[in-house]
Amino acid sequence: QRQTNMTSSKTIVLEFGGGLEALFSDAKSLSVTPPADIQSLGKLITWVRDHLITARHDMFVSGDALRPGVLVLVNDVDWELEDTVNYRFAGGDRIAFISTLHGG
Amino acid sequence: QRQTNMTSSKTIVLEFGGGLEALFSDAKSLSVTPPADIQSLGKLITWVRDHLITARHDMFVSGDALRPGVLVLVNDVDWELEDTVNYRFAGGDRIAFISTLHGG
Amino acid sequence: RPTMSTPLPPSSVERYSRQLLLPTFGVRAQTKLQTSRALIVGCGGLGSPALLYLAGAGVSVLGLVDRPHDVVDRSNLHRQIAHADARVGQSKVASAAAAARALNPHVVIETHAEFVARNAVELVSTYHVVLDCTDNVAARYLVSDACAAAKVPLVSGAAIGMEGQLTVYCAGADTPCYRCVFPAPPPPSCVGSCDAAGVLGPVPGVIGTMQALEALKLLGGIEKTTTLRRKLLLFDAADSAFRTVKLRPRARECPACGDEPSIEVARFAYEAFALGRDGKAPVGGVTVEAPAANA
Amino acid sequence: RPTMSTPLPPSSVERYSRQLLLPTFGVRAQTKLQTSRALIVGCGGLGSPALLYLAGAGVSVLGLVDRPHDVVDRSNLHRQIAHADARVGQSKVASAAAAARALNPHVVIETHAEFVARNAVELVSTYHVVLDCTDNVAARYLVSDACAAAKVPLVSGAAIGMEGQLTVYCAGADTPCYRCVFPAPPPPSCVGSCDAAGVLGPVPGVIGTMQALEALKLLGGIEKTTTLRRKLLLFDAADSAFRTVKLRPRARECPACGDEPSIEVARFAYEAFALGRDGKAPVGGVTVEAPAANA
Ligand SMILES: [Zn+2]
Ligand SMILES: [Zn+2]
Repeated sequence: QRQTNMTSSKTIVLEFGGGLEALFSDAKSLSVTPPADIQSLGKLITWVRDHLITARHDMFVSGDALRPGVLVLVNDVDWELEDTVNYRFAGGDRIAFISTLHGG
Repeated sequence: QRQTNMTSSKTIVLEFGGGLEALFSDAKSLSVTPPADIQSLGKLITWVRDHLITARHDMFVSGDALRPGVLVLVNDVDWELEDTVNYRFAGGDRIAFISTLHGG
Repeated sequence: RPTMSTPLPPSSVERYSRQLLLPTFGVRAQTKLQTSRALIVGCGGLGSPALLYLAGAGVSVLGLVDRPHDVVDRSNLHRQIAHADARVGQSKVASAAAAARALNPHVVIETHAEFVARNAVELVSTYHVVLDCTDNVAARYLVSDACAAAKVPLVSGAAIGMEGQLTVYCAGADTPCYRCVFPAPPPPSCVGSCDAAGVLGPVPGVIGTMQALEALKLLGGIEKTTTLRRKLLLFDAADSAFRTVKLRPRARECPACGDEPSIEVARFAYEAFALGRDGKAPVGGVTVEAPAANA
Repeated sequence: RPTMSTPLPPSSVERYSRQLLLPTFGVRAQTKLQTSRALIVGCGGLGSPALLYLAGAGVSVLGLVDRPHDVVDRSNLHRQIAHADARVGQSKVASAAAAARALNPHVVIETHAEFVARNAVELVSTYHVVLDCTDNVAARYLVSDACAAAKVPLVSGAAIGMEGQLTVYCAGADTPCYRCVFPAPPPPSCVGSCDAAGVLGPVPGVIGTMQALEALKLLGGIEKTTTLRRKLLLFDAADSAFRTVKLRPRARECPACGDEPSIEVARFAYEAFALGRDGKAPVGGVTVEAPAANA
């Protein structure tokens, strides 16, 4: 199911939590196929900002970077263990964006 | 990862819960490779009874059948949806035996 | 904040404001809660958090029942957080009622003396949801059969040792009852109890709190949520791990909830059945009553 | 049943018998609990079930702290089940202490007037585990920094709306602190609170109860269990779904828990930091104090 061709576009699943789903019409998960030149998580973030979000961009990014307080998970693993913005995703990957909660 | 050859032996994961893990040295999960003639869940149950359990067989079976109060799950799905004892397992399958709890 | 057109009285607006503010819940669900009746069978480890959160949320009527004459024991208190050291020896249902009233005096508490085969169907029929917080096999079949007969959704929780289980039965045409999933009771030698095997307090705590959550979703009819119908939640407290598995649909031939049910709850011998005998043919024609239990 | 050689007094044997019977817990863990000190920061939606289950289980000393002069509000009661309608307007810490004592009079309750940058490290240093049950960004960095400095394990819970999160920080050389995972605070415009966004009671209920479970595992040192070190539990109450994800290890360069920590907790300006300013260089040299919070 994982595609190995590194230059074709890949279908991945985006997941949202901690309130970020509000930016995506309350979708907790979205299947998307970014264009073939979007291969890394860094580029994926700007692509999501530019193509999937219509309002409250500040909830997702600060400029080109993810805003502080959002945890990124690659198949349920913290992206710090996966080279963060440099991670090259594969078809079938689940990339989650979870905002940290502070209430109690 | 799923093996398609129907006559070779297959490696599957057995999972135990609700107290049944006590029959398996407190292992909540065991990777096993039953012999090639064990292909169905019905035969798997008698094989587990005869080869993996050393005491308290009554906690697992009543004769050749599973004892009442044990739920069988094939990859997290109730075996009633998978033809119960007739289900032919594939390599990589997770077969769970969960005893129902009554306490509160 | 809800508008002035809400039918909620001002005192409710203050008390329930954090639910009213919640888009998923809001005035619509709160208004439904204000006319909702919930029955908790068993006021022990599961029932304690369940009754506190349901009372706090503002159900209209909270029914409480446990074994007749059961009292608060000191060994209950590590997990049965609705009770109190000063109420050891008092009636368990009365102690639970006191706890619910102390949190929210606006909830009407109905206490029942017993939950037995004779009165079970009649009792559950007057409620919109039932929570099975019992602790024994006979009671679990009785509660489920009664809910199947009365077609009342049942939120069923269980906990022992370091494990918990939770599902919703009898909630819709394709949702099974307890008997659909477990047609025959386990051999008595295979049944554990918290009194014999022990339990860590937060284990029924998590499951009982989740039972309140499921009940609130059912009663509030809140959109954009799903309940654990046809799903069983498995909780492994030793590893703080949860897992949800898919359950079979309702069995059309089920003797309790099927298309032609054959069980007459008031005449079924639940304790005999739990011991492996035929519940439909009690010895000597005498029906053995199944006590509701506390855990 | 424990043997007579146990150091537990007879009253404990009765009260804690269901934990003593539990093979996973038993006399060994109970004995450790009897000398254990746990601190709960925030006596609100998370702190309520956490303090009840820790008191019930029999920790030796339970420390409680919240915002100075914070009182029980009627809008707290739907989720803050340790409080009571009759205690609306009373000190929240005093009300929480009363609830813990009512369940288990043998637990020593220590209440603290405030949890601020000035006293945080000293305060947490005397405890074996700390539970973060606060409700705001500044308090979360303060609690974590104090636990990092004092090397005390931190069970961190959070809940809002229909979602909860839970992990264990500062528990061993490879376990991160809050700042390792979230080096910079979110923009204030992105931060929700239960008071503004609402919350359903059982959501902090489940997370707070799980915090007690994690604390009991840490304090009891019980074998054959794992805690949520380097794991984050995500709870979606709308679908009653749980998920556990893997977190990064401790960052050696972390200013709070790294090999050469640079943050001096008592002089760090937590409220300014939470607003996006430099916490190490408070305006005018005046340290702004971060209040502990209740949720
Ligand atoms: Zn049925
Ligand atoms: Zn750190």
